[in-house]
Amino acid sequence: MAEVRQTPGTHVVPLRILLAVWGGLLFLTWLTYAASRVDLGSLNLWIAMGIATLKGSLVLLYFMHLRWDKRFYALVFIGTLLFVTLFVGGVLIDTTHYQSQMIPGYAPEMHAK
Amino acid sequence: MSATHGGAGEHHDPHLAHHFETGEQQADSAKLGMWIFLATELLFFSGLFCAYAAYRANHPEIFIWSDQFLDKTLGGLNTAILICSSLTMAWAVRAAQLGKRRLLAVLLTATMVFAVAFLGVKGIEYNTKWKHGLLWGKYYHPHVEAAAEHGAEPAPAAPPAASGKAPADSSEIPPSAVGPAGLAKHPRGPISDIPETAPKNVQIFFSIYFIMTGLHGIHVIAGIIVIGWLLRRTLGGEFGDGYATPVDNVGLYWHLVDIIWIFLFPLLYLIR
Amino acid sequence: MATLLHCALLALAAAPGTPGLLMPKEASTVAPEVDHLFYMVLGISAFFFLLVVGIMIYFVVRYRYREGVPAQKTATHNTALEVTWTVIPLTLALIIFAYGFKGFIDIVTPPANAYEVLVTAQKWSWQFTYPNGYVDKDLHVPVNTPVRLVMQSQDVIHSFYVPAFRVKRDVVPGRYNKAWFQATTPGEYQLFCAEYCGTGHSTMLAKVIVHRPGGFEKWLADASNLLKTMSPVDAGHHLYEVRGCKQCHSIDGSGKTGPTFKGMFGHKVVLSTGQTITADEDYVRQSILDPQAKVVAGFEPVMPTFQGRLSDQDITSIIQYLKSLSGSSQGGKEK
Amino acid sequence: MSSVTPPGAGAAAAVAVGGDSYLSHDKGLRSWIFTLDHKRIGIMYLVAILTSFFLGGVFALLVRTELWTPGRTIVSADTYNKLFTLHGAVMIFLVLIPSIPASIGNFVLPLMLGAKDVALPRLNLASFHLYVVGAIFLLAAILTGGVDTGWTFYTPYSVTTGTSVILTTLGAFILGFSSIFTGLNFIVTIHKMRPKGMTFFRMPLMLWSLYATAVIQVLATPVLGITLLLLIAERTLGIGIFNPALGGDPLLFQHFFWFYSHPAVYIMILPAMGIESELISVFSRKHIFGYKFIAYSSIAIAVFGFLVWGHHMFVSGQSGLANMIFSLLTFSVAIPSAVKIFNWLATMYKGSIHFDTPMLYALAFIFLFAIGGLTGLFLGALATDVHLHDTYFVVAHFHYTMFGGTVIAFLGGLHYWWPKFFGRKYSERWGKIAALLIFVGFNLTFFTQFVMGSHGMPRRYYNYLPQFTPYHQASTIGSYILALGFFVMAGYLAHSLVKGERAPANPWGAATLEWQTSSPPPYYNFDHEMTAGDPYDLDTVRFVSPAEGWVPRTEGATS
Repeated sequence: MAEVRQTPGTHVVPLRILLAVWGGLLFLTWLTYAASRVDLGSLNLWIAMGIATLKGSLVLLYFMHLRWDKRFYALVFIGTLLFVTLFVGGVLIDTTHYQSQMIPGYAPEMHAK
Repeated sequence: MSATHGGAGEHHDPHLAHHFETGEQQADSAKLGMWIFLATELLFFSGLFCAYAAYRANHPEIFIWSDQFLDKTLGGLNTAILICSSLTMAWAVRAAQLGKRRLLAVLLTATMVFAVAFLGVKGIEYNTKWKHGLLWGKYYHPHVEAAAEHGAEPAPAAPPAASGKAPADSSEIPPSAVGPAGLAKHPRGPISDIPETAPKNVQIFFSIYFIMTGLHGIHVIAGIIVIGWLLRRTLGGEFGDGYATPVDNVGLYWHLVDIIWIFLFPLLYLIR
Repeated sequence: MATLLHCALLALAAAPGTPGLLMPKEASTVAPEVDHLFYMVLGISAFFFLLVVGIMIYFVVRYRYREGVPAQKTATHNTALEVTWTVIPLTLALIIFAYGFKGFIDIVTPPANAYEVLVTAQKWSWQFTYPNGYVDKDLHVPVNTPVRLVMQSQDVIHSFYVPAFRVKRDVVPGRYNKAWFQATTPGEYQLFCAEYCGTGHSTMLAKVIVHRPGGFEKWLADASNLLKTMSPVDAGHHLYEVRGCKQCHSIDGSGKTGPTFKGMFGHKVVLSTGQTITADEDYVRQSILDPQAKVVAGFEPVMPTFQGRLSDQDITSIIQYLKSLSGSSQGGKEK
Repeated sequence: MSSVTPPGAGAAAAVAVGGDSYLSHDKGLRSWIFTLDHKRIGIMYLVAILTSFFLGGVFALLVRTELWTPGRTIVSADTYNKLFTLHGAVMIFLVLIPSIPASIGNFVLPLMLGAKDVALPRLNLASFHLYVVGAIFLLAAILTGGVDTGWTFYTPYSVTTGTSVILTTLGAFILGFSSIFTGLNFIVTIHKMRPKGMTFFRMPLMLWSLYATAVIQVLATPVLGITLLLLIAERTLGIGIFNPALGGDPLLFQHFFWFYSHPAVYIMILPAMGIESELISVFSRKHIFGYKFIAYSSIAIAVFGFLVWGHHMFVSGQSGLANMIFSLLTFSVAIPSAVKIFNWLATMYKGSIHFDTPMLYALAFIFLFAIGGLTGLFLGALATDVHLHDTYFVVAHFHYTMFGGTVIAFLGGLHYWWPKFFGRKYSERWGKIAALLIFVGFNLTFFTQFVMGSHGMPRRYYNYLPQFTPYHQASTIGSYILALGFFVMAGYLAHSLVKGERAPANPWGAATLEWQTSSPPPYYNFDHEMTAGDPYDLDTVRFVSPAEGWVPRTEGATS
């Protein structure tokens, strides 16, 4: 597994790019806030997640230099996300399928007081 | 490569540890280590996202109902604050790389100020929840009178409490948690399908809310501490001249803390 | 040593049905299927174990170090060989999976007409509630009849385990876990708690008694007859405790969801219709069987009917018990 | 491979007995506790792990003694419950997880790379310090009355019991970070510190398996961290996420727990397989067979290991769909292990097999791990698992893999690298006697448990049906024989430290780089830069004498 040897030393990100990303992030924050005020049913969740993913990617690519850095770091990050997906996905598959056996609202100690 | 091999003390670069051949090898090692550390952080938080997803998928009504008690304005403000801190942090890395120590010190200070502001806003939110008894798990005891002043705008008068008597309890199935009868829902916005009475087990939402934001808050505090440590080293004249690895790595950590919040904000505050 | 044991066990596998050296006696419909798979996997395992260890011992003896005999150069890799010893175990593994999955489906899928018993687990005892409301600490079942268990826990996780039936299922608080089996041989079998639950975990045992045809019904009728062992008043009190009356009706005069039983019998009560009647035997009997007919003023009509869940004899016992709470004479006439 | 330069030829032959070594480089307790030297940290880990192993072993012997008769033999039910919990917690968190990577791995990983240290020495030391802090927490839990949840901490039992759950979980939480730091360090070291000539596919297989282990440590352990943190919050704050009494879901806890704890068994077994690859090759005097397949199978095990956690929940109320998926995937993880075993056998083919103590452990490993692995088939198959779940069959199965696999390989590795660690030889004769005692004692202890388990003897039982008495007594006798084996070992190893013969640089004739420096190695490991060749080309060394060991062949040497 030979690593990709890129430019030695670290990449200095131009201030212009930093500021542009910052502006973009603030705009997207406003956008996701605004989108949440429009009732689109279950679509709201996916819009919010889509915007969050976009924002996260901007931070990763520019603030965290991933765009210019060794590709192995990106591999580490994406690989990790795959394992997170595996974990959350595996748990979701099971919990959604056994819900019918749960006693709805069971919580005997919550109303003991 | 082999020229510097064979013992400590031969290196001229004070930042180069004895077991590395070159500064680049050392910086790369540190950075790779940092990225792997970020991977562990992601998986650490993944447990909470997983708990969130499991309850959210199976009991959406809890989340939709509870959402009204979170202040979207304060949440949005905090998002903006963290984004600003990320900018100053990224800029700080640039300053360190370019050897501008004064600018670096200023930017690190700014990052810390933003971080403290974030915690301040968080504190205001926590305090409101505390006053209204909207706490986690077994401490979830919402007060009717407090609810009237909850939120950014005054809520309409609380509807009458649900029938005073506890429901019949003759079966083997224990009764559900009694919802916080009388809490007012947020009156704003076009979303109108929030039910009048609380669904069962709302306390789970607040458990998840507090544990997620709490753990994130602890990471912010840790961030303030390490940025403070960077600031001390900066004032001691340490960074620059091609040596910016610690600033770079702390920056990576700080941005990850930001990214986690970027996801927490819509998941907790903007859920629909 | 283990090799020899393996061989010995394989030989024993040939006689299923009787308690072997490895598996307990088969006493349910799924047991032979499970055991078949068990012995099949045992055979495959034994084969591979003997293969691996046999080759190892052969090499160790054949190629042991000898003065002046160096190791020979052989190929350092052989893709065909690698593929072979990847694909063959994989195929066998998939076959085992398929059998295991099929058997599992049978273990968890009860027939539609199964007899249902409610199982309650708590530290550290089992309770089995039969459809007529009778509760026992052991599980009695008819032979050759599918029995479905609806299980819940009062405290921590327990696990219902009957080795002879090859059935195991955790009993988890907050949910109804189900299990089923069909016993094939009358007799007495051991039931264990298999999920660690604290101090008394290893004593949280019970028996499963499989009755001969017709024997179960007789046992249940007998066991449910409280009057064999206690007076009608005591029987009534027992029913009050275990059949859920207690949840809504106090016996100390305090108000609950339903009216208190203290001093009720033989006295006037005002109904929600405004009518006033005397709480006599007929009124009590009717209120048990058709609770919504005459509801006492100030209470919601929420009581479920006990039609078919309490026998005539039970109701009479309860009436006797209510009488005792009102200080009425004990000599109430039996109907 | 063919006529590659014998790595580091020449210089290593000069064994500087009594010269500068990492053992004598600095003196005093502080020079150990705060050392950044990977070798000293490895040795400190070794001492700590062996101490913990002794502690866990005492708990095990007490458990086995209590089970001599049904009902009370020596202790009460509550004490028994604490004993098996502590045995499990100590053996897993303090012994098995760190065993090979943190002690042997720490010592040999940089040496195998021809490097001076791991990439992040301070983090390495922090890992050890965290280990000590975690161990202190576990000790505190023991001293404050122990803990009785079982090492699995299942909710809601762990939320309701009155024992020291918080101290134990905090200890395990801290030990988790210790493990993460080791793994992180190893990944970075392998990526950044490889010497000239060592591509990924020129690494000793030990490094491949340590790399695969490190990947699991880094990816799985954080989930344990958050799980234990939530459990602590459950007990202190009552958050209710895992507690049904507050509206939570106990199965969610099991998912969380096993998402770590199943991959964790591969943290334990993968390094053992790495040692196995080294031992089989060296003591058969053969190039390892199927290098790439063994290397890939390590990675496959690491990845598949994450896909099978649900097989611990087949009877818990997990949905049928999940049961099916997890059962299917469970069988996939059996294949890479089988591939490794076949490759080891093929390596021995036409070799010249030496029966030194490490090789005895290597052969015992194949025998025991084969049983451990094959009995996993019974548990992976759904229908048979329903019957065998939570019985002694499971107990026997995981002891065959964890003890018969990990501990046996750990002992093999310990004996193999012992001369490198301390520059001393131990008594071969006593070594073989101990190995035999351990092998016999182990099989007697645990094979009987397979029989009990398939008969339906549930695990974690203080009291048992009289019919199981003979099996339990045989098992207990076996455990005493096992203990005797360890006492013999402690004796001759202690003797070796004081009076052992001086060991040469390369006593076994291995070709990996750690044998090309003196035994014990100097503080900076190597006196010149190392170049790596084929780690399994055993023709690069030749035998001189028992005192001088093996030296590089000089013909054809170029550097």
